[in-house]
Parts: sequence; structure tokens; C-alpha cells
Amino acid sequence: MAHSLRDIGFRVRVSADMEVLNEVDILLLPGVGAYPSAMRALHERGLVHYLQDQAREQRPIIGICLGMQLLASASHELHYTVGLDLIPGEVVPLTEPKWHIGWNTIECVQDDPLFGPSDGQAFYFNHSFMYQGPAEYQVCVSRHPTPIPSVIRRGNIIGLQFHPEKSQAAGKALLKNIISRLAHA
Amino acid sequence: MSDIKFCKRCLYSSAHPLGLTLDEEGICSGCRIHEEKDTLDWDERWSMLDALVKPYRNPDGKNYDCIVPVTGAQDSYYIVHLVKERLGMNPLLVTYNKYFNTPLGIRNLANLRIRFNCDILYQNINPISVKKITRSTLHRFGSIYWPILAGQTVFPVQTAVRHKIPLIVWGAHQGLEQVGMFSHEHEIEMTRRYRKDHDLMGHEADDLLSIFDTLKEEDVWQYRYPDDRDLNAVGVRGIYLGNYVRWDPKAQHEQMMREYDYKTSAFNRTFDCYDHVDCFNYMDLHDQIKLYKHGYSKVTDHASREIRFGRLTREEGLALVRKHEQAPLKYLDQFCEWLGVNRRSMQFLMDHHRNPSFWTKTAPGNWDFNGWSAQHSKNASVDPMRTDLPDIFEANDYLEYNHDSKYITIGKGWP
Amino acid sequence: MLKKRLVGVVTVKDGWAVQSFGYKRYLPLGKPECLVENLDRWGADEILVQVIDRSVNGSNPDFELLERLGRLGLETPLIYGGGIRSVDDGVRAIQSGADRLVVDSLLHDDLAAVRGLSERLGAQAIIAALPLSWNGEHVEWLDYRHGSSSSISVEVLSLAETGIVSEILVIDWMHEGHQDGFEQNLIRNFPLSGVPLIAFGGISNSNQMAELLQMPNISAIAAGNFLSYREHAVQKYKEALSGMPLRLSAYESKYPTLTHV
Amino acid sequence: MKYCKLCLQPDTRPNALFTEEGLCPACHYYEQSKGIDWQERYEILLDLIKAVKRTPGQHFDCIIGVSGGKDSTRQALWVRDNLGLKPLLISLSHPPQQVSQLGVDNISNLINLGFDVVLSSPAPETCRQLMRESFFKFTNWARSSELALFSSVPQLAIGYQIPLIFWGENPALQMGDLKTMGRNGYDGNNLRHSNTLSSGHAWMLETGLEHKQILPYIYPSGEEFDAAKIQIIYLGWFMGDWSLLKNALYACPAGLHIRTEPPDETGDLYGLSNLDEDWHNMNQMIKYLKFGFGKITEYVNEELRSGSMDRSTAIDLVEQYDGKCSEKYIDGFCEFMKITRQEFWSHVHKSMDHDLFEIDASGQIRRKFKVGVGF
Repeated sequence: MAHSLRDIGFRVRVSADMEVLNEVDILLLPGVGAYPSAMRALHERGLVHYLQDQAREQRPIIGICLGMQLLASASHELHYTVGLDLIPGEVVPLTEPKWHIGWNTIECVQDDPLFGPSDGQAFYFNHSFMYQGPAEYQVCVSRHPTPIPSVIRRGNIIGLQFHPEKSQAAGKALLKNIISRLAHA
Repeated sequence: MSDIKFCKRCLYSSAHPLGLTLDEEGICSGCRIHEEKDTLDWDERWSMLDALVKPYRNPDGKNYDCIVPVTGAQDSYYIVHLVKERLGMNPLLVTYNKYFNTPLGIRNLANLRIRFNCDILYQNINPISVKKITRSTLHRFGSIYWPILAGQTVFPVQTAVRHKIPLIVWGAHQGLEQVGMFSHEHEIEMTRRYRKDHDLMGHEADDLLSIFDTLKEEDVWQYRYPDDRDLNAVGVRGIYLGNYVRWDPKAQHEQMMREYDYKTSAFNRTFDCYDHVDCFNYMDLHDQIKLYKHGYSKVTDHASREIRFGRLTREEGLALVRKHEQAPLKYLDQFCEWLGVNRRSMQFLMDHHRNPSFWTKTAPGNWDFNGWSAQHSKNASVDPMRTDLPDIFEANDYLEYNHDSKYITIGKGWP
Repeated sequence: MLKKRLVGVVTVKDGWAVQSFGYKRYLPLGKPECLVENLDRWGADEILVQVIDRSVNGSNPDFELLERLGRLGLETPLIYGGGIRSVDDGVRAIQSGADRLVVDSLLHDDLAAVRGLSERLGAQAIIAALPLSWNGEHVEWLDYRHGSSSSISVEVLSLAETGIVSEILVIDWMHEGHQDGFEQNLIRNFPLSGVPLIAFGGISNSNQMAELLQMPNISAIAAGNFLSYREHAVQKYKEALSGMPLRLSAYESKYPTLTHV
Repeated sequence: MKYCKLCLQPDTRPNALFTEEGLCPACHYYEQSKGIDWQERYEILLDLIKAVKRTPGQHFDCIIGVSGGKDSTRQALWVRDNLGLKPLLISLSHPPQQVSQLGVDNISNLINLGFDVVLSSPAPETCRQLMRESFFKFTNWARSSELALFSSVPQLAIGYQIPLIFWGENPALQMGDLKTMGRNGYDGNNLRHSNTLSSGHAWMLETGLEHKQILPYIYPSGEEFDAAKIQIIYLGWFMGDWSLLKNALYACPAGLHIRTEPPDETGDLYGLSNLDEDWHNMNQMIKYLKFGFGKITEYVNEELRSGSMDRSTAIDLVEQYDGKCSEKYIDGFCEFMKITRQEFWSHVHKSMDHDLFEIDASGQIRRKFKVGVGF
């Protein structure tokens, strides 16, 4: 992730230290693994309240894959776990099929200059849980075959269900577009 | 690397820098692929080549049919002979100026142009950048040849894109010939991956740039491989004649000597008089660095090839390797003067790249060699005093070709 | 809609990327990182790096290789296989830069570890590799370390059925590396129907790829040797497969030399 | 035959009309140049090159056609070191049998001065056939070589996607060839209308050569120029001290090698011109026999205009050396052409202006006119 952001011309800090995080323009929350352990890790580092405070101050936050799911109110992965609750909605398992693995196109269901240029492009997904929440927060969906929210947004809080850093040219272009727009907004 | 394993047939070992596999019988991949030279139906393969190039012929004569990269040595005559005279195609020749040109190489290239009556483009990259890159690759990977390998493998491809001539015709594929990376039947074609991986030792032009070095984009940009999009738009494709013709450099050069007056020269550091006569360094300084870095040198390549062709026994091959491998350099001063370094500094740079698996420092300035040929002795009985070694290559001229031992930037080469 | 995938395979032995033929003959190709970087630039849909001598030698995953691959800044999902003996090995491989894991020996040796990996990393990250052959009547499963074949164990099948692994890599090991070699009966007669399969081994031509891609239980096809023979092999296959549910081919352009093609 | 009032140029050349005052085009241009504000022209050039933008990954700004001689050495250095542009030099190289040691040494010198150079060299045997055809058809063996020279530069400019081409002097101004006059004094896109280029390559095909054999001789079409946005600019228009002598004075200290042969062998006063092969000197002899003036006239004309030589000294030099050519150049030419010396001379005699020259009983050519006076 850091490599890919540097490649497109941004400076990157990888840190859980709030003093470092205070200095950056955009907070980016990646994530692999399971929901409960990820939330536990955030709690242990005191980052849950930090992120919630930052969101109230309108600082841009981008969550990627599991990082997106953490933005939601709660998740049913393994057991019910409360999330960061920055975007109302819950994370529920995919049913049929059970996984969403591979390249899928995203479809903008709202006009959003951050994602309009990527409408119709394919990105790499690799997940078995999905966000379920109010339509007003769903910016893009992907069909598998039923619609899965692939981009969610509430103000400056953005969640990407796919991996832009593993999505070659399309991912790079998307990251570059949303980060430059958020940073210069 | 003390546990290197040797092929039972040729002189190669598992430490070969291109990679080498040994099968359950202890025969290397290179020898196994070489066997195909005697089992494939080469007439049929020639027809395949004919069919392959057919769509690239321009019956209206509005453009060249293909690009053929050439030098003043190394298979160039034979490749042009096959392309122009046997396939009847109209090639544009391209050559990258390596600047270490011998008078003989200048002469051979001029004679090639006359004999085969071909148009040619020479690329001359400004020597200021070339020297900067050479300094950088010399200190970083112990290579004085990176710009040459990079230039020779990229100028033809750039020209293909610029002039919209999609087909590039190369001679043999080194990876196939030496270590059997591919079967002839795979019909391997030119790729950017192979160039970077093997020709460029894993470093493309942009990989040379470092914030700690003085090298800048303006110095290296001409060595960049063309864009994938451009290559695809033009449909650029590089094929290797060795997949369709039973490639035998010795026999081919001898035919070219007879029929087209190709000239050859003896070397101190190998017995093959036919390859690399266009360069003062390839069989000299560059070859010594190869021995430092990899524990073997070009003479091992030549001997292994001749063993596979059955013209040398393994014992004779090894004896020839030992005879030539440590021969002194003849043209080091010219290189030092060209680059502006003194001999002591040059030796320091070279020593820095000696591979500790093959060289042990016993005292300042003193090194013990434990390279491939030294390790062979454990399992091969060779009489080191043997003098009756076969003399199967014929030198009919000298690198200097009646001139000085000086690098020629651009030369006349005729008469 | 979700696309099917063309997976580029890099097989590694003695530290070298190799061409592998029928699990017994090998030809050297080059540095694994050069092949992987190249597949990334070509736009393969996923890259599988399988290090085939780790489990044979009883060693752990090739973390050094993963570190080197990590430095490339790949923009393509990376699947790693080779030497994964435990949950810890797998977790460390993911931390070293792999996005997904493929396990083979572990399916013979330690199914509990496979379940553990799935719990820690999520099933979407776990692929089961099954080297199979077709004896004319049914599918046989090879333990490549001993060269012996048997039918696929009920336990392994249940891993897939219960969603402990997300996909199965079906390897036609006998025809691996052979032109047009893949035995389609391995897919047609695979004992489970609802599990996504990745077909690999001797898939060299686009007609065969098209037939495989039309099978409902195929989620991806994989190619190794055949991607090394010519420039833009990934893109060319994709172009020959137009109309199939694949992502389109793409060509990188950083410094164009043509302005009006 | 009438001479220019100022210099020793006779009015024998087609397309070169003298003014009513009796000045040749070059002197007329020279007179007019006296009032030129060269600083202003320099600023015009700076404005022109401001428009040069490099695309990503392109580090050349312009192309210069070079032979390695005095003019091109001076231009290359000036463009790089004064204008601050990075040029790609393109050189059309003669066949090995023709190129001189000086020629390869001078190109080597440019390369070693740090320039990037692409050398284009057409197939030697085809070259020979075309030279032979040119010699017998136009009594100018260089017709085909000039086509290749002029064509190689835009061909490569289009291939390399470098639209800006610099040439040296504008023939419309210096030679009075008005068909090549562009939109202004420095625009060279009308070069295609010059005598050499407008005659095209059809005559080459008539010799039986195939199209594929004459690719280096084909000047790109107007459409190809437009598609690649090619712009040719004459640097001579911007360089107030452009002359044979001045250019050599700039180039020699930069390492230019010049001829060692004396003027009675070369027909060249200081041995500064036609360095990359020998047969252009021979061509000057033929030009002399056709039009009554050769290279020496060009040298003294420059000095007469600038006032650095008096007319009688000039006449002496012209009488002594103009039209001279060493036998060895002619021998070399005949050998390459595979013609006898008799064939050579009989053809030269045919195209000689018999009003100007006659052949005496011993077979020697004699000048009938008096230099500076005419008849």
C-alpha cells in the first residue's frame, strides 16, 4: 500500500502514533484478517477514539477492504463486534456465493467526482463479508450477482471494499484522484 | 556456493549465472536442449520460419521487411546472409556503437554492408552519458558492458517502433544455446523480461537511477525499452533464427570466411577466434571481470559449446580452459584512458567484485583462485602439461587490422 | 459482474524460476522477481508463486523471496505456495506480502493447520492445490513428495465444501508444460460441483482456455511456462479470448514514443 | 558571360538572376544584410525555441543534419551551448568506399564532443548504381546522395517524433534559389521545392531499381510533415557571420580536421570544404567546366564582399586554382563507378560549356574567357 502511494507521488507515514497521525493530510486504514482482532488492535492502540474524534473534525479517512468494514457500526464476522461507527450500517456475511474474489467492475449509483472517473472499471476484490446500510452512504456497487456496496462515503469518510493498491492502472488512477481531491478540498 | 555441481557432459556448473538445471543423470539443461540439434527436422523448421515471416514481407516495397541488429562480429554475417539471401527479405540493419571498436570490427561491418548491400542505422549515444553509466555500473555491479548490452538490445526495438517495422530478426537465443532455458520447439521470442533478467543483470535503465549517484534521467533515457502500448501498436516481434536453423557458430563463421571474407583474430583468453573480434574489451577486460564475478570465463562457454558439438572431448575442453583462463590482459590501458581511471583504481574496483566463493585473498594484492576449473580437478583427471591440444579455429587477421590498438569511434573500414 | 481470471504462475526451484514439465523435468528461466514483475506489468489477474522444493526439503516458506517481491510494489494480487507447514508460516507469508496462500502438502499432513489458517486469515485467502490425474474413469490425487496417487480424501473435499478454503487449484501434473495438454475431465468429473476451481497444467492455447472458461465451476485458468515464450503473452491470450468473461488486456504506457498511432 | 560587379560570380547559373545594378544574388543579399538587426533576429529565434516542449521521456529538443564538417560542427555547438537545446544529430554517411578518413574523424569528433548522433548509411551497391545514373543523367554524381542527405533528416525526425529541424543556410537567400523561399527568411518547409528534391525519385525507379531499394532517398510527403508537425528552420538566417571561413574558424578549435592537400589538388583554397569524401571536389571541377566558376570563386567572393581581399588577388587565385582536381580523386571515382577514365572524360566533355572552354590538340581543356572580365 505504502509503495503504491509513493509510486503515484504521495508521501506516506506508517504509524499508530497519534503525534505522527496528526501531521498527515489523510488517514488511511488498510486491513487484512478478521474483524474482531482488527478492532481489538485499534482499541489497544487507543485509535478507536482517536479516529472518531478525527472524523468529527472532518479529517479525511479512507478505509480499504477490512478497513472499510471497520468504519461501519458493527460486524457479524465470527461474532458481533462493534465497529468505529463512522458510517451507519453493519457488516454481514456474503451468502450465495460465499466469497467475492477477483476482478469486478464498480458502478456509481451516486454522482461523485471522486469516483465518477472510475465508473465501469474493474478492481480486485477479496472478501467474504459486506457492508449493509442506508443507500445514502452507498456511492458505488458491484454485482455478484446481487449488488454489493463497493464504495461507501459519508462526507470525508470513505470506504473501499476492493483493493485499489492491487488493481493495477485502474487502482492507481482511483487512488490518485481521490487523494488529490480530498487533500486539496 | 562450495557445493556447486557440474554437468557430466560439458563444463558448466549449477553456479551458471543464467541458471542451469541438472537432471537425474547429471546432464545439464543446456546439453539436453543441445541434443535437439540432432533430432529435429531442420528442413521442416525452415518452412516454419518461411511461413512465420511471410506476413511481414512488404510486396509494395514501401517499408523494410524487418530489422536485423548487427555488429562487426558474432553471427552478424550469417544472420544477414539468411535474411537477405535465403529468405529474400529487405532488412534495415541497425548497430549500436559500443565505442570499444577494433579496426577489424570496423572493417568487418563495412565489408558486411558492401557484400550484402544493405541500408544501416548506427546509434551513437553521447559518450559523456555512456561513461557516466559505465562508472556507475562498474562500481555497482562490476560491469563495464551494461551500456553495450542495453544499447544492443534496445536500439533495434526502438527503431522497430519508430520506423514501424514490426519484425526484428535475431540470431541465436543465448539462454537457449548456453543453458537450455527453452526448447527450440518453444519458438521463444524476444521479451523485455529476458532482456532485463539476463542481458541487463536485473537492472533496466531507470533502475540505475539513485538519489545517491550522479546519474540522471538524461543519461539513461535512451536505454529505455519502448512502451508496451507502442510495441503493441506497431506489433513488434523479435524472432530467433536459432529456433529454425541448426545453429553452429563455428561452421557458420567458417562459411562466412569463405564466402564473404569475414575476418577473424586470435585471442589470449580463449581459443575461439571468430566471436567478439569487434571489441577490444569483450574478450579481454570484460572477460577477466567475468572470471572475478562468476568463477569462470568465456573460454568455458566456448569449450562447453565445442564439447556439445563433439569437436572437443571434455578433457580437451577443460585443458583449453586452464590454458586460457588466466591469460594477461592486452588492452587494459586503453580502457583506463577512455574512462579516465588509473590502473590501480581500476584494480580496486575489479577486486571489489571478486566473488568470495571463487577467490580468496591471501595477502594484499594476492588472490587464490578456486573457480570452476579449479573445482573440476576433484573429479576430472587432466594433464595440465598437455601440449597437443586441438587447434580447431582459424585466425586470418588481427584485431588491429594493420592499424593501432586504439578504440575507433567511427571508422572507414575500407579497403 | 465478477470476471474470471487468468493467473500467471511462476514456479521456483533452487532459487530459480523454472519451466516445469510433468513434475519431473525442469529448465531454468531466470530470477523469480523478474518474472513476477513482468506479469504484474502485463496485467495478469493474479500471480501465483509456487516454490516447489520447500516442502520436499522440509524447509519453511521462502520469506526472503517474499521480501524481495514485496520491494517490487506489485499492483497485482500475489498468491504464494511452498513450505507452509503451520498457521504461523502462513500468517508470516501474508505479512511478508502475499495476498493469498495455496497449500498442497499441508492437505496431506495437517488439516487442522489449514482450518487454523482459514480462521486467522479468512477463507478467501486460502486455496487448496490438488495435483490430479485422470485414469479414464475417475480423478486421482498425487502426493508429489512420494509420487503416489490415490483418490481425493473425504476430509479434503469437506474442507472445500464447508468453506474452509475458497478455491481449489486443479493441477494436471502429468501434462504440466505440455502444449495443449490439460485434461478437461479433471474439471468435468471433479467430485464437488459448487466449489470454484482454478485449472492449471498444460493450458497453452486459447481454444482450450475458452472451453474451460465456459465451465461454470471454473473461476480462473492458470498458465506458467507458456507465458515465457513471447512478449505480452498475457495480453495476447486475453485478446484471443475476447467475449469470455475476462478483464480486458491492457498495455502500460509511461513514455510513449509514438504520438499518432 | 557577365561577372558580378562586386565579386567574381558569373551569371551562368540557372535561376540566379543578377540585379539591375549588376549584383549577383549573394552580393545582393550581402548588401541587404548590412542593415539587419542581428540581435533582433537572435531574439526571434529565442522566441521560436521557447515553444519547444519536451514530452515525458523525450530529451531531445531538435534535430540537426550534420556531415561533421565546419558548418555542421559550428551549428551543433551553437545550438547546444548557446541556445541551450539538446540536439540529436543526424548524419548521412557515405559508403565505405567513398567516405574519407577526415569524414569519419570529424563525425567521431562530434560524438566525442558529447553529441548524440544517428548515422544513416544507404546500401553501398545501390548507392553506386544511383551515383552512376546521376553522373550520366545529370553529370552530377551527387544528385542521389543529396536526395538521401535531405531525406534522412526528416525521415528520422518523424520517426523520433522531434518536430524541429535546423538546417544551415537558406538556398533561397544565399544562392538565389527563390523556389525554396518559405513564409519568411528562416522557414525551411519549402525545401521540398528545391531543384534536387522536386525532381523526385521517379528517375531512380526508371533505372530498374525497386522501390524497396531506394527507401533512404525518399523525401517524406507534405502530409507526413504535417502529421508530425515538422518545422525546418535555417540557422544561417540568424547568424550574421555565417561564411565558409567563419564557420571553419569556429569549428577548427573544436577539433575539426581539415584537408592537408594543397589547393592545386583540391580546388579548395584552404581545404575547408567537402571533407567527408573526395568527389565533391571533383564535382566542383565539373561545375567549373559547366558554369565557369568553382569552389575558389566562392572563397574569394566572400572575401571580396567583406573587403578583406582585393579584386586582382582574387582573380589571380581563381585563375590559378579554380576547377583544379587531383587525378587521384578522379581515379578513385572511376574505380568505384566501374568506368574508365576515358568514359569519364568523354561524358564531362559533353556537358562542358563549349562557349567557355575548348579542348586543344593535346586533349587539354583550355579556358576561353578571362576571369573577372568574361567575354
